[in-house]
Amino acid sequence: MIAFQTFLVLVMIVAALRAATSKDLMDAVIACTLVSLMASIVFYFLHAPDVAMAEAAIGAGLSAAIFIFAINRTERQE
Amino acid sequence: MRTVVSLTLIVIVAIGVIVSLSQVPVGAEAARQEGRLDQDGVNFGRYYNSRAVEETGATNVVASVVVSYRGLDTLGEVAVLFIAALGVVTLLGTKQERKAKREVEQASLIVFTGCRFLFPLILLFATYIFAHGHLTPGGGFQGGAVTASGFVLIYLGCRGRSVGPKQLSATESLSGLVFVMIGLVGLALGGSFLLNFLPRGTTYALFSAGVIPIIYVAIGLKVSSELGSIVGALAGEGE
Amino acid sequence: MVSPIILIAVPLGLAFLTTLLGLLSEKLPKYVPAVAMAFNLVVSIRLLPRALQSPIVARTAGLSPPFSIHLVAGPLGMMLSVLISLVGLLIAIYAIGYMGKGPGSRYHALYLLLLAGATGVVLTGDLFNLFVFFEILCISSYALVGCRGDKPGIESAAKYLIQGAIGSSLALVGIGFLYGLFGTLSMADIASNIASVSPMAVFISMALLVTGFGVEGAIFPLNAWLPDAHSSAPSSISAILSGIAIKAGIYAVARIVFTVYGAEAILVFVAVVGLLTLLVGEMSAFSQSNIKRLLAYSSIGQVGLIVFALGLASVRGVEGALFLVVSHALAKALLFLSTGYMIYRAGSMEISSLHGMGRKMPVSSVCFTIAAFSLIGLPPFIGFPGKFMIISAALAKADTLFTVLIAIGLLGTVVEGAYFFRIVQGLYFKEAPEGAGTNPGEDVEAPLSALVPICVLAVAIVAVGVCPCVLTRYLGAAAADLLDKAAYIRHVLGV
Amino acid sequence: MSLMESYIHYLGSFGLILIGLYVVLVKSNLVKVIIGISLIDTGVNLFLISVGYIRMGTAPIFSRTAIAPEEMVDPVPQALVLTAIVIGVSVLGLALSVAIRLYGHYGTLDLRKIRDLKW
Repeated sequence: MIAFQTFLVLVMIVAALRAATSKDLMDAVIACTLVSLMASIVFYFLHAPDVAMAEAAIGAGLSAAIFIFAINRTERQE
Repeated sequence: MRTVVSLTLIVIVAIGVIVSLSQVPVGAEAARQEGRLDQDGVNFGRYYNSRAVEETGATNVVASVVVSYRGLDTLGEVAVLFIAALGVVTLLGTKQERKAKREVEQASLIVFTGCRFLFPLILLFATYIFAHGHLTPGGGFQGGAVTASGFVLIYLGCRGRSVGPKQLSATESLSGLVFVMIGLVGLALGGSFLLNFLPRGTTYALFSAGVIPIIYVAIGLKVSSELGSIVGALAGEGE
Repeated sequence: MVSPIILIAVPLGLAFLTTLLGLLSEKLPKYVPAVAMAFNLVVSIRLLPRALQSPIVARTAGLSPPFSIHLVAGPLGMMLSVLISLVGLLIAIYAIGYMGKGPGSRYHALYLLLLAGATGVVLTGDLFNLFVFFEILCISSYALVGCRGDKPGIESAAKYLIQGAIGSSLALVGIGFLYGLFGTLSMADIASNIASVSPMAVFISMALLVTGFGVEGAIFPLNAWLPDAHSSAPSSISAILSGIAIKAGIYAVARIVFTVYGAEAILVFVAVVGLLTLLVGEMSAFSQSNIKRLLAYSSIGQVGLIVFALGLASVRGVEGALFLVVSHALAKALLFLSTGYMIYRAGSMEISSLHGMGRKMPVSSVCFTIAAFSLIGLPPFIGFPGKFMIISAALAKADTLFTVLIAIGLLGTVVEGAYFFRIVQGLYFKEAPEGAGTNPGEDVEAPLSALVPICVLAVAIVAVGVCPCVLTRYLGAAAADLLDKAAYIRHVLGV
Repeated sequence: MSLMESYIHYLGSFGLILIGLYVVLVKSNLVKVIIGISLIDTGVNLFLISVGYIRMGTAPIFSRTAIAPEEMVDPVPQALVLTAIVIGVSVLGLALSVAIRLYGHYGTLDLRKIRDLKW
């Protein structure tokens, strides 16, 4: 189990680096959503199901949506 | 130049954090290994875990902490979301051009029908989540976020339809008032804000745990309407 | 038996109600903040005598401290609560006329939430609850700074928001460290355990918390947002941000440094940082030509003096700092309120466009002058006793370092005097600029709803300045509340 | 392996916080900065949850099968994180609407090009 969690954390870090470096904002937002999704799974393994639900619904779902709405109304390239 | 300075700063912070984490036993696991958890003295987690069911009647300890023991935080947090909803609508809703709706491409028939089919199911699921918050994982915030994602679906799939901002605003106000009122009734009856003044009922039953489910439903409605108006304003469907 | 919790719960409930009223009627919402603050003022004044005898500890959820969130309404908290509701009430009355057209009910709800957050910050006894109320305060100020939606407002809201968000994340990490170490969030409980762990762990969390809350308190390297935000917000909001919001930030920092950590070792550092803040603020203010930016930089200067006095850590120094908190809140609120209509009539924020206002708007100008003289520290006004107390406290330390520091501080005050005299001279002794007087109705004095709060503030400044004893007799208890850690723990935990 | 298990979450959370700080300090595009703030939020939440974690514990929810309260992880950080997530999304919504208005005024999101007020 710990190996799987380590893998999740690594995916998180790599996705965060992608979000930090990507020139395309939509790309960065998707990477950021991936970070939240991985975090939500890690929360589940840390015995925090309530937080996992909240992070999956808010962090991975809703914030991605509002980011994309905002990018739609502004510009996509950095 | 800016990059170099920032990176230096970040490296300094990183070293500080690593040094402190390796020397200082932070967290419940470290406390358990040192045997500090078994000592006397105040530890919120241990106290709540052992007393929550008896004192509040809710089997989900997180729910009893969120709504009862740390209820004032939750009131504050609902107020923060309320501020954000007000702020977003103030910032984005003041433009006059909102009336002249830009023509948007309609979504395809499959997407449209799918959204119309899914939306009630999503609402039903959200209601389940926040009505059972005191028994199973979930609660007002999670349920509210699920409802708001239903609204996102409507904005994406059924262009031109929107959730009425006035109805959202009224729901926001009323559910917030219910929360504050329950708190004040507790103050009037027992001298302490957010006192659980209703009978606890049978543990594991839906109608148990006194005021916790009522407050959680109020929070659920409030969070749904607030997130709904944030999403609506950002999607360009505001007033 | 009134519980201090209604000071928070009732304004929050009324703020929720405001938007509902806004749907029913256009006119009702703008009276709600005034009603709520009048209620708070009455309740706080009624609670003050009891709080002076011993702090009132209010429980929530029927559990005694530390196991659920508790409010600790000590002398300091109640005194600041009275100040917040007084200034809040006056500015709410001012805003009834001033914010006539514009965002409507949402503005008034946000304003009320800001004040509820500030009251929560000064009353709470729980660390995470402090953070939550702090977020209410900060997020409503981001929204209020940008609420007019004009270019400078939005730009400064963006800067303020970025810096504030980073600050609150850092503070949250600090809270996480403390919870991980002690398993408790009650400030009294943490304070009683703080000596049992290594100084290293304590230092990291303290640095994070002080940095996080210091952003709102505008302490020197963290105050880049302040001049922009205060100068581009509507005048009534600038007044509340300068008068109240900064003070809530300073209160949070002081409470954490003195009560939770009891850190005597860093206090010299605090004094030096305060002095730097003072010098940076006053020097920048001197070179401004925009009246609201000038006032904002002058706020930074005053904050520096308050932080310096807190860094003295003697009872007399803290008393002086608290006196200055009150006097600056009243004087800076008055300055922003009286310039609000001057700017509105002149149509520009340049100092040169306000020349000759002394004849056109006599009442506003006189009140502006009173407040300016009070900030400089001239004798018959409220600013004088505060500065006097701080100087005597610094000299009483009998330490060469502090004597040198206060001498440098006085230099800053001289600079302050120079720019305020320049403005006052312009108001009375210079001709109005060319091309003025084209708008009809430009020579009119501000409306009655603005003049009442302005005059009340001016009278308060003179009255307390003539007889400082009305304030000083509460200050001893308030300073002890902040400095006497053992008594605080004893009152809350009841050991 | 136990050392790994104790520290991997802390390392992950501080990794996220530091990457987020880097984005906020170095990037000048406002939406990018907001993405950085969102990364920091996720990192802080992960840190808080890790603080309450007990190895071999269970979730703090009672069910009909008997669970000893001592086995449960600490519920308080979870309650704090619920609050922090909601506060985070509030700040996010407000920040994005500020970004939209800023774009409407200036036609760009580059903070280096927006200099009407002095920094």
